[in-house]
Amino acid sequence: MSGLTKSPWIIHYDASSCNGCDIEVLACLTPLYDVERFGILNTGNPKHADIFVVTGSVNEQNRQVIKNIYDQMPKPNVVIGVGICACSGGVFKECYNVAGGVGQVIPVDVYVPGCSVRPEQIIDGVVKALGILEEKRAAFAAESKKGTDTGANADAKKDGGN
Amino acid sequence: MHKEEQTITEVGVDNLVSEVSKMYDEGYRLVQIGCGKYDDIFEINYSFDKDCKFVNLRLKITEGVVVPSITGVYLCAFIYENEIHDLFGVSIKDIAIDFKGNLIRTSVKNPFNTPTVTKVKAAKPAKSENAAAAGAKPDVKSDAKPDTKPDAEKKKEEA
Amino acid sequence: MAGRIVVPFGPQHPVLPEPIHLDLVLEDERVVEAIPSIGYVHRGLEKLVEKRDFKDFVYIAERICGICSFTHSVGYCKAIEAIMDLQVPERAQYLRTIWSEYSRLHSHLLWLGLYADAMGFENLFMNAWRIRETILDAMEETTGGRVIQGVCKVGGVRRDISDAKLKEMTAKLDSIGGEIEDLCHVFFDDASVKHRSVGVGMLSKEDAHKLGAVGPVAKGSGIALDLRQTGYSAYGSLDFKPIVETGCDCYSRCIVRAKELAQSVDLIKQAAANIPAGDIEVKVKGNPDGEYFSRVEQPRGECIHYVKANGSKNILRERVRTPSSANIPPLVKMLEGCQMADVPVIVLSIDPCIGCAER
Amino acid sequence: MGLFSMTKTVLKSLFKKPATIRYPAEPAKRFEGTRGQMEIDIDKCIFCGLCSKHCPADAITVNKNERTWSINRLWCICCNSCAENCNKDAIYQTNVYHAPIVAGETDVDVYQGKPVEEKPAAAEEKAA
Repeated sequence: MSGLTKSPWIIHYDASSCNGCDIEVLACLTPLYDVERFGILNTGNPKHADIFVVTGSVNEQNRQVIKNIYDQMPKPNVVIGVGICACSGGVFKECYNVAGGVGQVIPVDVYVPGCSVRPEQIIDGVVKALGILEEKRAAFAAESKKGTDTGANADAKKDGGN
Repeated sequence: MHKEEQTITEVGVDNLVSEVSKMYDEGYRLVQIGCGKYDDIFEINYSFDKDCKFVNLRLKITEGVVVPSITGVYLCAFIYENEIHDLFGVSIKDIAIDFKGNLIRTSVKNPFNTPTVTKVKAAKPAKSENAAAAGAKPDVKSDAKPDTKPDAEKKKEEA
Repeated sequence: MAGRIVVPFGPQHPVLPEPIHLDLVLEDERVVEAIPSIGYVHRGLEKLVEKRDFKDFVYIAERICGICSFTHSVGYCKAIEAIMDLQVPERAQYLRTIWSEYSRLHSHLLWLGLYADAMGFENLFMNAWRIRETILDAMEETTGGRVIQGVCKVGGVRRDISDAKLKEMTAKLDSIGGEIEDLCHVFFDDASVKHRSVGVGMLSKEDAHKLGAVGPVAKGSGIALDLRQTGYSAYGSLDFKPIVETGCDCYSRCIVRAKELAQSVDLIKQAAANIPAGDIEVKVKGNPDGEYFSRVEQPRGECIHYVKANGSKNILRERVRTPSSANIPPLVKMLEGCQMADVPVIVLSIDPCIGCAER
Repeated sequence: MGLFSMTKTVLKSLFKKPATIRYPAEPAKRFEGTRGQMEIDIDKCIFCGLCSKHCPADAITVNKNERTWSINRLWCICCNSCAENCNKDAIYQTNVYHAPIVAGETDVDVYQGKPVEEKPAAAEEKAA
């Protein structure tokens, strides 16, 4: 965590989880684990967030919601699938209404396995995600420096428009 | 072993509402309405409770029979009736708050009315959508089933 | 003025830990009508009974909800045991009671925290969740899981708690009893809590009865509905009285839950003192054949597990009616006529567990 | 709140240990009975497939011919069902959790059993 210069904010969405992983995500914010020590804040607004934490599997109705939230986030961002359901659908993957893991809708960077996950695992996952975020940021910065009319700018405009 | 006494009385479509009104007048509380499909018969259980005494009315219908709504007696029945309509495809008329099949939107229509819903694991519909974007996505990897296509994916990874 | 507008609320909303969508019809700042739409969490797990045999379904039953997971597994196992006429050993019944009460403690503390958070009382939220961690530690130490325990099985329980450990647990409860009292004291007496919740989200006794409210929502409206009185598990031999408040508002529901904390601590102590020695499980032979409505009192209220089986290893139909789905009609009623700013508090006052409600 | 009780709370908070575990600088809390990831003693395994049959998440694949036992870490729910159903006590549960998996990393752990030794042994017996 020492190399961390920025405070990443996370947004959490419960796709169709059983609440087990949700409350563990919340438990990370509370005194015992307190991720605010790292400057990590749970925000309700996708436009402020760097890390998208998804719990639960994808179904027909929330597919669009997840996509919407993801599209609204500013672009160098990372997605963490927390819990077995977000990774693969878990015990429910054979249910008629479950399409599978979050990877079905948006690209996921880090998978945190566990049913339900422990707060420590979530912290580990976030730490891993931060590394990826830094890489992505560096790549993004390099790209916007060299390109005049690159896709990155267009992307940024699109995000603002949302 | 604690086992509650649970009575089940059969009712017909015609006297359902009147029987339910009788329960209401006696001061019973509607606990739940649950449906099940066994062969071709839909079995709808109306459960009531009063001071921990548990009583059921059971309605047996076949496909296509229209069931009268009991939301006129117990308003809270709307949530169960909409659910039964969505999941089983039983038509229920005159629901006070009718979602018209939009309470629970499922990917399969009336999932409980079809014989065993087999979701084919190997062919998830949205898989190809952004497979390129996510690269090798662990949840899609079918390594657990060695006969499907891990070879192709491994080759992709190597390349 | 008085033009009507419709404000969509949810599914992703800062105060909502779970997705529920409400269309709020507003007249100025007043809610005229609220139309819930659910289905964001629907998985259709009841259908899985066709794939899993009846013993393995316990794992799925307890994943209906991560908060009431233990009570869900008790409800399911109780249904199978009633159908098969299994004599579950007394010790297992007591252990189930102890863990059920622990999960009630954990759930109520979680809720009190979230409720405080919805009111903007961040400090109280943190305090409630700090105490909750000690409950979760006891859970994890004895069952192996923090929120999903996986100890209940058809015919008994998987793990035993040694007598020494039980003593230790009771001692621990004594020490956090004071902290719980301090916490409840804030909910009982604090002016800002009262200001946000007294007289908000009214649900009269008649409405609660008519709309089928269960759990703390019913208890907060003066209905003494507590299924633990039917005496399942070991509740028949423990001494307790359902807690009833007559305020009919969010404050009463809050008080009911706060008082149930003390009650749960007391029940755990009673159970730990009276627990008999013996086996913790019976062998399960054959397959279930029959039907049964199993009713258990969850932290959120009455939960029904209806199981119908025909003697094969896969049961025919499992239907779960969870307390949260029963509490949605009362919620719609409560929201009528409230202020827009009170909506989060009222929605939280039924302790919505959408994962449960939609399965 | 009266001044006295407030002072009491302040003093208590001053001298109390902080509630926070400084994870990851400090090791995580672990209990002996915690349900962590599943491990297998592959030498004990007879590849009967009972574990995979009873797995609620279908995470386990047993291949009798190739003598492999593989578990998908992104599917496993750590429920201990496989260990309970194992007649040879080959599978056991640890209290350590699996680390997060970065997309693209392998998520399936394959355990290769020793090749069958019974046949040569039987042949020797016959020869003797």
